[in-house]
Amino acid sequence: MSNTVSPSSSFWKKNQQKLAPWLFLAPGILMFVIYVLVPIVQSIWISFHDWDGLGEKVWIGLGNYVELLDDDTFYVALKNNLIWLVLYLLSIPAGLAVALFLNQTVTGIRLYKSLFFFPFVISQVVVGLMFTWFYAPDFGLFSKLMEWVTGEQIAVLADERYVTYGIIVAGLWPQTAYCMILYLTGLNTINPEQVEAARMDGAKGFRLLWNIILPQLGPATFIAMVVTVIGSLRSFDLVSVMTAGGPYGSSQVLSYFMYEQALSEYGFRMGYGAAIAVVLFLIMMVFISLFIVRMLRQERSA
Amino acid sequence: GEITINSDHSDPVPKKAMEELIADFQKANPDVTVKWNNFDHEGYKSAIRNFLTADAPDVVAWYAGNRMAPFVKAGLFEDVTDVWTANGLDEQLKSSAPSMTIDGKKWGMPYTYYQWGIYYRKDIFAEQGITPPKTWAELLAASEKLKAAGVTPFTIGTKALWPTAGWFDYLDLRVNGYEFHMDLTAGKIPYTDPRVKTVFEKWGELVKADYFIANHAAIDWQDAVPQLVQGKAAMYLMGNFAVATFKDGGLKEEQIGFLQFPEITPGIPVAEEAPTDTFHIPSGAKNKEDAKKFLAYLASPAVQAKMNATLGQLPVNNTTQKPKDVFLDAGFTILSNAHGLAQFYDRDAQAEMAKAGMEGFQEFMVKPDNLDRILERLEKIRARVYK
Amino acid sequence: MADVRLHDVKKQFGALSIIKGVDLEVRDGEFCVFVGPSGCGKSTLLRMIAGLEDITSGALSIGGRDMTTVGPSERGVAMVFQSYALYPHMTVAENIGFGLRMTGHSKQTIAERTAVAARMLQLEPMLQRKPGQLSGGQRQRVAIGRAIVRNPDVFLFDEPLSNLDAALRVQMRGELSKLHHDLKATMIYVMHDQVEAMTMADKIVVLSAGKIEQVGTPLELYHRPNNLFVAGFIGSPKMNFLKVTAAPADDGATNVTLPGGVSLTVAGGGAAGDMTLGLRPEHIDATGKGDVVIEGKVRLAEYLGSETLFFVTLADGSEVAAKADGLASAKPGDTLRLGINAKACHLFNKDGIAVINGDLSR
Amino acid sequence: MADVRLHDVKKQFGALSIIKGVDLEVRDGEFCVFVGPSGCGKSTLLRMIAGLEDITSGALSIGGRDMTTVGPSERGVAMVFQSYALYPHMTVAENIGFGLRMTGHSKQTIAERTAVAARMLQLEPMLQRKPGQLSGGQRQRVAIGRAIVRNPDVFLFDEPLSNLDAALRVQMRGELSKLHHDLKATMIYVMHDQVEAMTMADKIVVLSAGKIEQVGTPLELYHRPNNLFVAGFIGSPKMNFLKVTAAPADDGATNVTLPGGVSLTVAGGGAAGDMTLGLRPEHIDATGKGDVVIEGKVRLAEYLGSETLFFVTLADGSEVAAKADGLASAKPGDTLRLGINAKACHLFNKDGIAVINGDLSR
Amino acid sequence: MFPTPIEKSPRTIRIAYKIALPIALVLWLLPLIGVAITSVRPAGDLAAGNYFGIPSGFAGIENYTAVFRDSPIGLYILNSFKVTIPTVIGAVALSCLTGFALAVYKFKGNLILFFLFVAGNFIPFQILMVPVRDMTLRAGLYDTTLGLVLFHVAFQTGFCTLFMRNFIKGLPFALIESARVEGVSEWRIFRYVVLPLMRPAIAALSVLVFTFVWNDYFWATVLVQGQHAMPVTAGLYSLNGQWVAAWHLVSAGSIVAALPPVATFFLMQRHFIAGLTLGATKG
Ligand SMILES: Nc1ncnc2c1ncn2[C@@H]1O[C@H](COP(=O)(O)OP(=O)(O)OP(=O)(O)O)[C@@H](O)[C@H]1O
Ligand SMILES: Nc1ncnc2c1ncn2[C@@H]1O[C@H](COP(=O)(O)OP(=O)(O)OP(=O)(O)O)[C@@H](O)[C@H]1O
Ligand SMILES: [Mg+2]
Ligand SMILES: [Mg+2]
Repeated sequence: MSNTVSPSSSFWKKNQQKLAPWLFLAPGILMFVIYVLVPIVQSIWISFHDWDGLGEKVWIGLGNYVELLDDDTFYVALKNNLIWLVLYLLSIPAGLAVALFLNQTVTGIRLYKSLFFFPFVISQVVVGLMFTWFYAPDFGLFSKLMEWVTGEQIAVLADERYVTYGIIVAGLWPQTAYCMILYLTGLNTINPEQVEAARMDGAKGFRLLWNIILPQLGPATFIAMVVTVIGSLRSFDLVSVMTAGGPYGSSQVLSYFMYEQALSEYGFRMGYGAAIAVVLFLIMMVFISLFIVRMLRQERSA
Repeated sequence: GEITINSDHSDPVPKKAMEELIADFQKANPDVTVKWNNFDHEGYKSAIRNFLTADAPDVVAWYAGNRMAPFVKAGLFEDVTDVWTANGLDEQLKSSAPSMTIDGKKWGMPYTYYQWGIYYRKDIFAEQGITPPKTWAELLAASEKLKAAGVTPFTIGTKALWPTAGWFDYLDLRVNGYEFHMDLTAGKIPYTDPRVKTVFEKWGELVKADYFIANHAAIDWQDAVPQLVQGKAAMYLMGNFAVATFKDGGLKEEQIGFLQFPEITPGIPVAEEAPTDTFHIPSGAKNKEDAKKFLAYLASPAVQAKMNATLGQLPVNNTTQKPKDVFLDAGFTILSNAHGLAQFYDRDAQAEMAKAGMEGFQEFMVKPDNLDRILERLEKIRARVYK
Repeated sequence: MADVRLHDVKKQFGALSIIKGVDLEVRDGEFCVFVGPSGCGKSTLLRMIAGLEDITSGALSIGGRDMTTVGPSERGVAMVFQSYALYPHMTVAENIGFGLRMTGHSKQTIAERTAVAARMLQLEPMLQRKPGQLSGGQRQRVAIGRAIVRNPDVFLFDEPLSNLDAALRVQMRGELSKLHHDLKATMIYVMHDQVEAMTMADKIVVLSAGKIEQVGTPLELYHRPNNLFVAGFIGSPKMNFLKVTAAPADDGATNVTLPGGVSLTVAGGGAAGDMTLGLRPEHIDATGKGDVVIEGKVRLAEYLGSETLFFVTLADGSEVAAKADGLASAKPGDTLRLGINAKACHLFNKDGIAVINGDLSR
Repeated sequence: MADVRLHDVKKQFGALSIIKGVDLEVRDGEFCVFVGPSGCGKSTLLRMIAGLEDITSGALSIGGRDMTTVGPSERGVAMVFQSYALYPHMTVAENIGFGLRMTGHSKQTIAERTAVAARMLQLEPMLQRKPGQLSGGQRQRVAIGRAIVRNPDVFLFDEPLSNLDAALRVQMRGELSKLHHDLKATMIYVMHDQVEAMTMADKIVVLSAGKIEQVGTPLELYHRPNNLFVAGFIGSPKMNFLKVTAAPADDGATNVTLPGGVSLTVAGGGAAGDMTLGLRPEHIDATGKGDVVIEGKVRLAEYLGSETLFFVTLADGSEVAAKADGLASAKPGDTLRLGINAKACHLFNKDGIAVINGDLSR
Repeated sequence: MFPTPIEKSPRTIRIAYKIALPIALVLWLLPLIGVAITSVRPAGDLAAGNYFGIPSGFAGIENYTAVFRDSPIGLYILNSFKVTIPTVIGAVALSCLTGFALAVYKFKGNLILFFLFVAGNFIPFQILMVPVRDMTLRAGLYDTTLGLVLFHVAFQTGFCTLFMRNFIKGLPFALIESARVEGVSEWRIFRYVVLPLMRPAIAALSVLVFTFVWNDYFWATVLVQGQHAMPVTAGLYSLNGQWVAAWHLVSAGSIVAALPPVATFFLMQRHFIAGLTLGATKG
């Protein structure tokens, strides 16, 4: 780094402050460019080709996109992604509820908080396996419960009506834990005097929550929103582990669809996969842009 | 020299067979050392694309039929016709020769296959007074009887999709015959063809009568076995490898029966499913000479006999001794008399089509009423894939 | 009538005793200030009056009604917090009206009372702004407005000026005094800074370590501190303390021997032996006029324009501060003759209790 | 020689002009204080001298050498930051020696110089502690020690006292003065609080909105402010300002008519028409002694013990503050006779420029 | 519930709360507890249909030894460590540098670069899949832990930079200026002033990246195929195929795979949560 440059070099001395940031940034930027920026561009490029990963790429322009628009699975995946997006947001109020429940000071509460946070630390593969077991017909805990309650079994993961919801519930589990932690720390930053002032003003219970606490959890809510939206669009692991998109493609989502088209046993349509990825990327860019705009505002005002 | 073999013999039994094979080969060829990379079964299917293009080993395991076509067409497999002719294999491996031939050349070496058919609970059949059905009508009658007795006729687990293809293949082979089936999987016949629809109508007779276990889409084929073991179901259309699992589950050999898939359209020559496993030499191999030695060794009757004894499958080499196992013996007979051998839907059809097709079969088994929509979708994909 | 009475009020946090028995009466309309060093329990005591902390033992009554266990919103008190605790997501008008809204007042009442408070506090132009867009002084006014609209009998303030800069503090001090004058409500105010307390209070309560040290008017505390703690705490620069020996003199007076041997007679008796003499800087005359004169060397002179502070080292090494007029011209190193006014001397015994309180105003 | 000269120094942040042309000379060994309201550019100017901000235009020389574009480490200046900027992970000794270590001094040199600085600042017992284990005052001493070891020609301080509590500030003020006396180095000090500035500075620079308003000794600024801004900024309580009319009188003196019609003769001429009369609170005698007497009603009295401040409303509604002795007994509502000393009056014209500076010390 | 501290509530509510806590916890962790119990069930229980009753015996030792003996899960775990630890070191090291540069220097494009890193962090990684896989193949790093490490380092650098930059921004800038006035070179300011102060951030970030990378499944499936480099998440899934119907083994395997991140979380809890909130809420 810069200490390899002789300290007596006066050029270095004069321009140290101007050059230093770039030297510090160089390795990071290099890696980032190689592994993130260039691949994004390449992906977009590949999406205009027909390519099986073995032979030559064949330029087909918007062919992949046109095909995508005519692909039923694409619409199923899109619809499921939408369901994911909407339902995944439930983890925000759920996380808030858990956080409010745990936001007390009794002995051992720290341990409780940690244990509640557990699902987030566990790999989604493990979560997926757990819930597969949970839902398994005949012997899964959930099936047994359902049988006990309704007298009828529901094979959640085999039923196109329920399968996506079943996976989402599995996803909500760790995500709720995540939102919970965000809210717990958000609650920590609330000025206790404000709560006291509200109590002196006669606000209690839900009205206190609604009028005073919630508005001040804005930043936590925003972050929870960002990570949840992004998490829902990335939903790959659970789908892959729990159903692989089945039954008959009814739990397909864009991220898995893309993987299946590009890399699975039955796929190797790299161009088509890339096109799906680009669509997913564009959807996500909407949210990323929102996030950045907000950050920009914060930076400006800081 | 040294040869590197990549294969997917990760399950315990195939792994053992492979280990024996390699040990024996090295004993027979002391000048050749073998380096073996064993891959996870599922991962191998995409891994092979990578190492074939990037860093090719000398021998790779793969499958016959359409499955090897993309690699052959991409020039990734070596022509091994010379090994065949030099060792007189055209005759000895006759039954598999067509599935190893593309453009008149041989591209690999088959070493094992196995039969498919309906395994059933002999004791339950006896209890209900059912004789093994020979025709579709008999099968329906037997099913009805079982159902009435509270036994689901067929068990199946379709989560991994491919078990559905067994049903489709057999129904199509029996309804429309081998040639039609091969044309269909080769993309020459539209899925909207009325003959295809007939196949599904037959299938529907079973599906709509609830002759398959419930929730099959949630389970793998192994998870479906307990139904048979526990006597909740009586029949299972499967490959011969399932017998080991039945026995593991607690069934005794005398409880298990095997029957050939019944006749549907009378007079159609009887063809069978017999997926063949193979070894190939990548065109990028470094030591092709010793690799060919390995293939030749693999083709010899004694080697195939020993290997298949371990695997519990059928040798391809027809000069090999008949196996002693009852089920293999039955399979040997069936396959020997078969009018033609299909490799299996997901090996005969192109990958993308296979995937879509099997999804369609699964959907049909859950929602038979969607048939028209399913077929239209498959046709759309066929039109695109085989353009 | 909204007097506040505390009877043997105690507070414990777990095993920790924070308020150790406080008896206090704040009369209706009085402006009472709690002062004391950091951590002495001022805020805790205030919060107990507000109802934000439970009272461990003892009794609290407001306006004659026992309030020991009544909830904070029902005590008829309003509190202005140190941080103002404005709701950042509400406009000024909403902030002010929030309490009324929560207690079910009609929209019209809220609007009317908000308007009145806003007029009184000159907040009218900024009713639609959010707290983030206000200056420190404006924020404080909003916090006060929030208290006013509830027509409380008692106002509680927890150091709401400590965040402001000096100029604004002076201004807000004035406004608060005026407000007190206008509303004639009882006000209890927690303060860190004793100078500020002197300027505002009718009554000052000096607390230390959870106990009341002295209660009185500002000038009472200034001129007649009960003990060393109060004497040292009130007044800036601090009262000078000198080690002296005392002996009874005629007429019930006391003879005091200063460091350096100079001796002085102070009115009042009861002092003998080693004592501490307390003398405020302004009662040491830098021009040498006084009942006795001691000499010392100027270590440091601070010329503040309006006045000059001399820090003078005496013969025995102890140091005293003397306040002189802004035109005094002595420089560090100069020898200064300091005149001591015997009438202004305080004498404290070994336990720090005032035995004699000299007082010029008597 | 380490004088600091600024010649027409300007600073722009983007389009924003923050320092609008400053000419200043700080002589070798001088203790110079920058004061001014918040945001006026004090810190920016100091940081430009340190080299932490580029100089947009103009020239800076230190000890006669042009330093306008030289890097911060080569200017021979040391800076003590408001937050002290101690490295929290290093011990006191390491903190002090860090700069030397990084610039390649031998271990021995570092140890020696650290020891000297530690002795000078009485930091020896705590050399092995981390900053987190030090009190505020000790931290400041470490920060100063870090500056001292580098033997700088110029010390720069950016409000290093503003974080301390009042008592500690008084103490640190003393220590800094002593340090200046011992080191005889040039020191430039940024301050918020003008009272503090008065106590420490050889020279005060009053800044406002990026411009110098006046440069002078503390008492010069106090007694002879150039303009209304300086007059109002220096001194606490603020100078009283009254609207008056002036007319030339005999002997080059000026006749001033106060609100209420009382008239006063002030030495010095050049004033006519509507003017502002400036009068410090301590120059208004609450006992009615003076060249002329005006009457007013006490609005507010602050009894501070050592002194009493009266805020008195005059007949025309304007208000003046008067400082009286701690024993003054007037109450709000009383009528007070205020004696005005003609010699202490300042007159400012319409542009706020001082035309006549009354000065008692003359 | 929140706004009223429980200590100030009536006794009954306090007691009810203390009872509700463990019940809620059990319900919340039901799938996990189920799996944990299953992992110590004798195989016979499953065959006998005793899936969620009291286990007929404790077979934890058999099951867990079976997992390690009959499957390469030990190797998988080793691989996971081989991927995770270098990634943590690499990503944290790189982001210390980038974070420092972005936090301390004012230069054209600073914010843009920063946002680029941030955006990179939120990108759907699917869009990187095909080219990255291709590139890794061509570089001969396919199917190696190094290939995974390099990618993870690059990808995590986005998030880590966001985190580090915000952390350094929170340090008093005067520390850096003070060092500059003292004549310390920029590198040494980083090395001797800033880096030692970043210890808490480094700890927090390490824990965070550790769990992220340990739990990664997608890239493990994309960049690794063979057993010799497969990390445990992907390995577990392929074992799932092998262990069909052997739920006691799947469960034991799941628990084994979940253990390292859980242990890390418990050991470094404070850092972890600090990390999450700093990384997230400051963003
Ligand atoms: N909830 C609590 N639990 C335990 N101790 C507490 C609690 N609240 C306050 N204390 C302790 O009680 C003592 C008095 O605190 P209090 O806030 O009343 O002091 P204060 O006089 O207001 O100080 P300051 O001038 O610094 O505001 C302190 O020592 C504080 O640490
Ligand atoms: N980097 C910057 N970019 C833009 N404006 C700045 C920058 N730094 C300071 N300013 C502006 O320059 C003006 C002077 O700032 P400076 O910090 O010098 O004030 P100050 O006199 O030290 O005030 P204070 O007493 O509050 O410390 C302020 O209005 C400030 O907002
Ligand atoms: Mg307090
Ligand atoms: Mg400043």
